[in-house]
Amino acid sequence: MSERREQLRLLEALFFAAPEPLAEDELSQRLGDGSDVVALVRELAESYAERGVNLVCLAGGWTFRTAPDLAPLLATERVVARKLSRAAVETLAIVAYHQPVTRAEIEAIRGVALARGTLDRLLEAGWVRPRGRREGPGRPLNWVTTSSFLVHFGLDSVNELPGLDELRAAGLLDIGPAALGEAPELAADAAEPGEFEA
Amino acid sequence: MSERREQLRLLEALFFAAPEPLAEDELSQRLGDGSDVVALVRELAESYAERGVNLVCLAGGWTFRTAPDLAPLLATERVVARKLSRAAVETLAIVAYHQPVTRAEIEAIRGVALARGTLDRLLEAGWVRPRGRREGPGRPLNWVTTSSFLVHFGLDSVNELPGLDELRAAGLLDIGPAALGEAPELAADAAEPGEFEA
Amino acid sequence: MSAAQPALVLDLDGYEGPIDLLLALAREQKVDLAKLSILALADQYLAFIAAQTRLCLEIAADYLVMAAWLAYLKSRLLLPEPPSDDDAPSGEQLAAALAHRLRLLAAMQRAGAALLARPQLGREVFLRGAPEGIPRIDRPVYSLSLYELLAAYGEGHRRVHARVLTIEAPALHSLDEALRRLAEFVGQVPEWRELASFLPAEMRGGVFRRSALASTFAALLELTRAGRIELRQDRAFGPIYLRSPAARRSPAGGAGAG
Repeated sequence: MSERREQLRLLEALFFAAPEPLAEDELSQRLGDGSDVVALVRELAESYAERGVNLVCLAGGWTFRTAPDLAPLLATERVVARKLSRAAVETLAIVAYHQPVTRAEIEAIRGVALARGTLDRLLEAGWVRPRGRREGPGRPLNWVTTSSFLVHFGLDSVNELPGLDELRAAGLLDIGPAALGEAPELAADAAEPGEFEA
Repeated sequence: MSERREQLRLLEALFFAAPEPLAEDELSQRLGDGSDVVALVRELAESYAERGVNLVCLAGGWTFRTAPDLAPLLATERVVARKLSRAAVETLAIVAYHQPVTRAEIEAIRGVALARGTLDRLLEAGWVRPRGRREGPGRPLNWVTTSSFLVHFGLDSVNELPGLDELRAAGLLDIGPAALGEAPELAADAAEPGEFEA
Repeated sequence: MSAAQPALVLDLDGYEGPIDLLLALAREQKVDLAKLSILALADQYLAFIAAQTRLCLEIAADYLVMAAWLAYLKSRLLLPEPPSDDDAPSGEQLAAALAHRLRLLAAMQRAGAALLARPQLGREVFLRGAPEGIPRIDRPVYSLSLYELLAAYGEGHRRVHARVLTIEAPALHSLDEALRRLAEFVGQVPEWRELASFLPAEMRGGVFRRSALASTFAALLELTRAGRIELRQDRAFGPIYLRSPAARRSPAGGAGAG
């Protein structure tokens, strides 16, 4: 069946070169009257079924498409440097100091709701992860920092994070004039997540 | 050899999906270290050798292309290209075989000034481009062929230009003193494009 | 000869310059270009040019220059070499150079034809008509220093604390509140009554009580200034009394103020 083989070759080239899917009646015109287009297309589709490209029927016509299972391998990864938002950095700090901590607790400590995606960003960066659930209503997820968090910040454990007194000594907890003299209460609050709430 | 089969499938999909030929080092990156890309590509090329599309090496990269013998059958797909003038064809050949070459050298070989638009057409087709300048009086632009020239004419590199070896053996890749020094009036003419233009 | 090539007479335009014309004439000699007789070719060219009765001089200028040069070459080839001028090329050298040029152009014309004879993209062969493209996935890498992390924590403390203060403020008895309260009593206090009896009933801690006293006192001053109430204090730090003005005590009656 050399003629059949030639027809399959032509079909193959047509599907490959066409900018859009080819309908069966178009194919009949190209192959000439009396060609069994349906059978030819089926044979070609079968011979490609296991390959890296498949012949598929799309929008009323046949076209080659890369095999769906290869999609993750086809994509090229590109490393992009991104900056975390202030909210994300603060959330990360709260998880670091107060872990295990629930989303509601983070929101209570920050005094504002967490925007959608803030925790996702940290999760994507590989710095936080959920670990277990809190007993209680709704059984919310507990969030903790990861070992790559420790690696990134050069810490052996979260216990190496400077304490509140040390932060204050370093000027990182300096409180503006509006706060008057109530700093000591804050220190106490910080030790117990949730008590920051207004 | 299921892994090998998966690598062949991935290669197949990559070649189908990529808008341009893929070089072997790109493929190595995609397949991971230690993959025998050369052998894999050769195997894939062989398995497609008899089919309606072939895997060929163009402009330093591998890509699928319809089989040349199907040209008459694919004819209605043809995008009718504007016919190149004789001057343009000759100029293209001179750039291809003598690159890098200056406008004055092209004119010396052809014995006539380049009409306005001849190089422009080739530039517009994306087949030639300027690359650097010749050291010397007037520092004229050097012209070379592009990778889309190679892709268009089905060449892997300029070393595959037809008849290159015979031309070299016959000394016809040298523009030679004749064009430059010993027929003074012609050389001088060639250096001043524009004077001849009809 | 001219009878054999009538087409050439009218058709200089068909040539891409003098070398191209020379090449065409050389091909008529039907010999290998390497064995070409430059002398014969020069004769042919000169005869061809001489036969052009309708030359457009502008187009033909470079053809005529070539004719002049070929006439010169011919004379160099036919006459003995002049003894002087050691550096000048001999007639043979000039002829060889011309032959090289002819072969070079001929080679380039062949090469051009060979290129165009190859299967061309979009004519004989086709690349993928609709390449899907290779998707790019961005893998983000975040950089953050320990300092930035700790500073953010401190910043959070600061902000949350400021929030506590703004929320506590409404727990005090505001001037607006005091004004609202007192406005209810205006016109209903015919006799002097002590200020303390107008303070909010639900007494809370010291700070609230002091703020209520202060705001109520400020509200009283405001209402007095507006003539809606009268104030009396018998001695420094003594109790403060208030009553409605006379006019308001008897809405139907005449004028009068305290």
